[in-house]
Amino acid sequence: MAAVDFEALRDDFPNLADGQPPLHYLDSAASTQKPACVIESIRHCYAHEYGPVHRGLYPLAENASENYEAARRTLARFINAGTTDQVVFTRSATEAINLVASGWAATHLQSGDEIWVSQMEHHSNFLPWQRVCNQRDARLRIIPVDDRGRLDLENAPELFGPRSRLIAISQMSNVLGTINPVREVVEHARRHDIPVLVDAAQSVGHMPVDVQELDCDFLVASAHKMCGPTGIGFLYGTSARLRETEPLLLGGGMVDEVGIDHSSWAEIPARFEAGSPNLAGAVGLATAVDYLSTIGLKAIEQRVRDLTDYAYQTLEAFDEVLLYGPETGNERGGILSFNIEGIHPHDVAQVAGEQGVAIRAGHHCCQPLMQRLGVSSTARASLNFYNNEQDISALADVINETVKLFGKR
Amino acid sequence: MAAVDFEALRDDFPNLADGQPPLHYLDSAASTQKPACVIESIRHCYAHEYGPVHRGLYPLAENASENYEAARRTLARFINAGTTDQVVFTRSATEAINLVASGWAATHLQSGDEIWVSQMEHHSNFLPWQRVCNQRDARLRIIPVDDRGRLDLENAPELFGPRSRLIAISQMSNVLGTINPVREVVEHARRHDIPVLVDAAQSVGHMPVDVQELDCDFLVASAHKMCGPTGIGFLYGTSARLRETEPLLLGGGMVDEVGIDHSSWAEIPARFEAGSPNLAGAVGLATAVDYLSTIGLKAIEQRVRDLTDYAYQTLEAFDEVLLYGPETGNERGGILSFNIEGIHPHDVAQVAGEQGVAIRAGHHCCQPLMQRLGVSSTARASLNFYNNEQDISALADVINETVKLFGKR
Amino acid sequence: MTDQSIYRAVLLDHFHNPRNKGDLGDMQIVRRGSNPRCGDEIEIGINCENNTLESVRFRGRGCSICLASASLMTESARGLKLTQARDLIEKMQLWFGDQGGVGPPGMGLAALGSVRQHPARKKCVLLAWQALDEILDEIERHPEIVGA
Amino acid sequence: MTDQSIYRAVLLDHFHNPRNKGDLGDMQIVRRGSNPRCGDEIEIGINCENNTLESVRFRGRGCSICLASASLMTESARGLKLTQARDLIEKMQLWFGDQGGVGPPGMGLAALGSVRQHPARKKCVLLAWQALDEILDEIERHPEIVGA
Ligand SMILES: Cc1ncc(COP(=O)(O)O)c(C=O)c1O
Ligand SMILES: Cc1ncc(COP(=O)(O)O)c(C=O)c1O
Repeated sequence: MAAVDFEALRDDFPNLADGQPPLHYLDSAASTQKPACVIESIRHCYAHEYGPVHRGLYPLAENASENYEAARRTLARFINAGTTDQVVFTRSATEAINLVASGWAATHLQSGDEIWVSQMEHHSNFLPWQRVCNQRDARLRIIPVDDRGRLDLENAPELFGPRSRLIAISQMSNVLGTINPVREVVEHARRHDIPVLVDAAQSVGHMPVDVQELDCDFLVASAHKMCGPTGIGFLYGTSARLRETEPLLLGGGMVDEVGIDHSSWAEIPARFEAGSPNLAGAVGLATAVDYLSTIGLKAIEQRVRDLTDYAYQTLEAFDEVLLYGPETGNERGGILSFNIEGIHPHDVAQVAGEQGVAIRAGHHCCQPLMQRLGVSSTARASLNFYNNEQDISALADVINETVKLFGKR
Repeated sequence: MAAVDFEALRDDFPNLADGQPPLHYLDSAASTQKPACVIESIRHCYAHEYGPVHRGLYPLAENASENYEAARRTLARFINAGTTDQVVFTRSATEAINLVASGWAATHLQSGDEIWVSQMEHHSNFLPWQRVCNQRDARLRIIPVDDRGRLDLENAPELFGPRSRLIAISQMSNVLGTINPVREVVEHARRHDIPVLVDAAQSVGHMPVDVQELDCDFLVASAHKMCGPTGIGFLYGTSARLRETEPLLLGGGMVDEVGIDHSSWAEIPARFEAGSPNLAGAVGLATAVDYLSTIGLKAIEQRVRDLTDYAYQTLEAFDEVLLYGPETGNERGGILSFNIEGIHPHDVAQVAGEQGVAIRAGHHCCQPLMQRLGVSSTARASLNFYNNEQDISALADVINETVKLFGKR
Repeated sequence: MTDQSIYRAVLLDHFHNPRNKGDLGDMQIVRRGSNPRCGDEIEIGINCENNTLESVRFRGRGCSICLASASLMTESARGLKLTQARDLIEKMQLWFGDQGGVGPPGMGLAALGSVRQHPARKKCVLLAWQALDEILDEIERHPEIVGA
Repeated sequence: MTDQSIYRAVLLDHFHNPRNKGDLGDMQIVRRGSNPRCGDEIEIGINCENNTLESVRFRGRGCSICLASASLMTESARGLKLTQARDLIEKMQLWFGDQGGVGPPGMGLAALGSVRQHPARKKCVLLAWQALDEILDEIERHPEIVGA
């Protein structure tokens, strides 16, 4: 693996290169910054190649359709989907999960069946299952989280039991940074014929993700968390599962024949993409994928791991700081949640903001996990390959200042 | 009203200014071209103001949230919503209709109730109602279309009857160009307390649209058809109706408190916007709205009407051409569907494409209307203010060439 | 009209002077192909003897590409052994598939190549071929229909 | 720490040395305000005599803004007539509302103004005030509770 000059890559990100004073952006788990190539591809799409996608017979429209479908191919290759039509463009990871909840689970759940999620799931991978369970008189079951912030599979003995109908877990926690043993869960689930949905919102674009290796049934992510544009995400599904799935949205582009009483759906994946496609979104996402692939996902993963180690040590050195989640190492991505004794995370984040350090404070859309941690919120610093050691030093300064301002005197 | 130099405005559209040979873009009903200011606002958002929307406590995030909410205010003013929170950002007009179908209709329909649409509706304003009617054992009723392509309200005597629970009609047909008497329908519906959803995908941005004047309950549109970006649209709803509506998507940002069994929704409109907001989409949409407002919606409407008259006359002059829809005048927007005797519309569109004229051929996502017209497809030319008379002359040349190539000899 | 144009002389000729078009009343097997998206509707009929397609005919309506392709199909399929016909259809589908690097399955069909750059119209081209494919399926299932 | 900074001396002082904080056991009416999004949880209690807020106290947990605002609220509300208290709350809400051009409803509260540029924290500021508002509602509905 050729060494990547990550420091130089910072210049690819205009919003990071901009800053005077410098911006220490430690909120990539909320949304990543965008490289110039992605921004340019969107601009170029609108300014010089813009036309409606699908079924136009003039060159501009044909080209737009081709660009849209080429983006799908790029994405399919990126996650190593078996075939291109296993990739459905959605509005977001959130929509993708809702699509599976209402399109697959709602039509496959019997009264008394169970859907399993974990205690560390994002609301987007929790609420849709809660609703469909309530609708179908099914049970939402929770895989507990152990004291080190890992899935406690030992204490979920019925996870692969006879009523388990679907397992939906994240590959990387957006609060704890935990990398979950998805491959292992799928392997067990396969034996009991239980489909697994992987919420890969935090992992795709941050580490190599291979859907065939994971062998999962569904996988979802959002472009904006992987250097791509806002307003687009995707659902991967095996062909068999997608065929079992009803569309969430009905409308233009997803039907074959429309009758007054009944209609027949178009082929997959068009069936799941009602409405005019998000051309610029798909193009921007594909450019992001190309950009990340050129750097190399392994290199990105290693870079973030190095930074995470450094950040973990830096934070650990503070007596007042309580860190959540696994220790550093293979089972942890670049997300660090912490609290400072006696100080509300809002105050930490506010001081940080004033010092040019962008961190997040709150429940991070993980209220069930907050309950498990026994807090109402945490401060969170999250890293991407474009961060550097100065960003982490700046975070240390913030903690010092916060303790000075708000600490018990 | 100061005269607008529409010819000069063409230069605002890089994709139109580009062309050598010139592009005669007559497919705006599918999607409009984008002015440079919209493209630039998206670029600027990503390059210099990008941060996650909502609940960040650092300046970049606060600014992003403010830009997102400012876009909502801009849009609310544009359609004259009573309050800003009556505007919900969606992925598209299609998603907005699905949201009302599954979030309002599904929870308000009783067995035997009726939802009324018209025979000219786009699949996006047809299929969601068909599904919810099938689910709820309700009836989908159709307002017929008369021979001149107008709503035949006389022949829908039960439209305001006791079982009528919702009326969903387009303000402008995307095939016929018909402008429907929405105001009149709402007035009647009000007296019987029947909510009305207006599909304004073709009208917003093309003529003045005032939701308070229309007095409708819901109204939907897509940004990409009004000079804005792809992947974003909106739902307007009265506060009372939105309060009665369940969210379509569940996930991050739309909940207040998440419990293991039940959760409570956030306030309106956040409740309907699960997932990370489409910041660049909202910003681009707001810029498009500002751009259109500066030109003036009345001026735009008049410009398109003039061009439509000219196009109508031009097409009418061909013996072989059969035009659908109302004659020119107030009740028609800039959309002209036609067929050439004995020639398949695909062939018309293909010849057009080769001659640099972008028109559409197909069923235009209006199969029920095609059945009414007794055809399987039409050719369609659709106009926007950036078109000119040369575009229409080019279309005339296409028709001559098509007849020469494919006409009966 | 350039050489690139899909309205190559050959296609126009087949559109204006379709071969093997008309009544299918005395055909052994008839299959319909339709594309509701654009209203193309084609019926293909065959007579078969000794595993050979003795006659292949079509009727229907559609765009020029669809009709020309049907006409061309009947010409190239007539006289083929069933296995050869299957092979031809497969090659057509490959030629029009996503993969590049495959040539036309026969000189007479080269004119259709100009349509390959217009993905939206691939369906128009393949409609008649798919109908023939279904006919071959039917023969496999019920060889007795063609007296075998 | 600049003048613009929201951690103005006043707020920090109220955070570190909260006024009127502690046990609410002997209060006539107590109301809770909570913001599940960030875990702020405040209880406000009052004693009222002759339509005047004789004492206003709070307890709870939250960020510095939330606690400082509660402390400031108790200081400015104490001694007010009920109608005056209502008026004050209204002015606070107006000041923190979307509209511009409105000043702080009292000199003592000016320090909170620095929070107005941080929309995400408006809720933190207003939590205590909303709880007081609910207390006033309760008094209107049941004046007997405060012996009126
Ligand atoms: C009348 C009408 N309604 C709804 C739609 C759906 O819009 P979108 O595809 O942007 O969701 C369209 C356009 O496709 C339309 O023309
Ligand atoms: C683990 C996880 N899942 C799902 C989501 C939802 O993604 P989005 O908001 O882009 O739909 C997020 C981020 O918000 C996340 O971190």
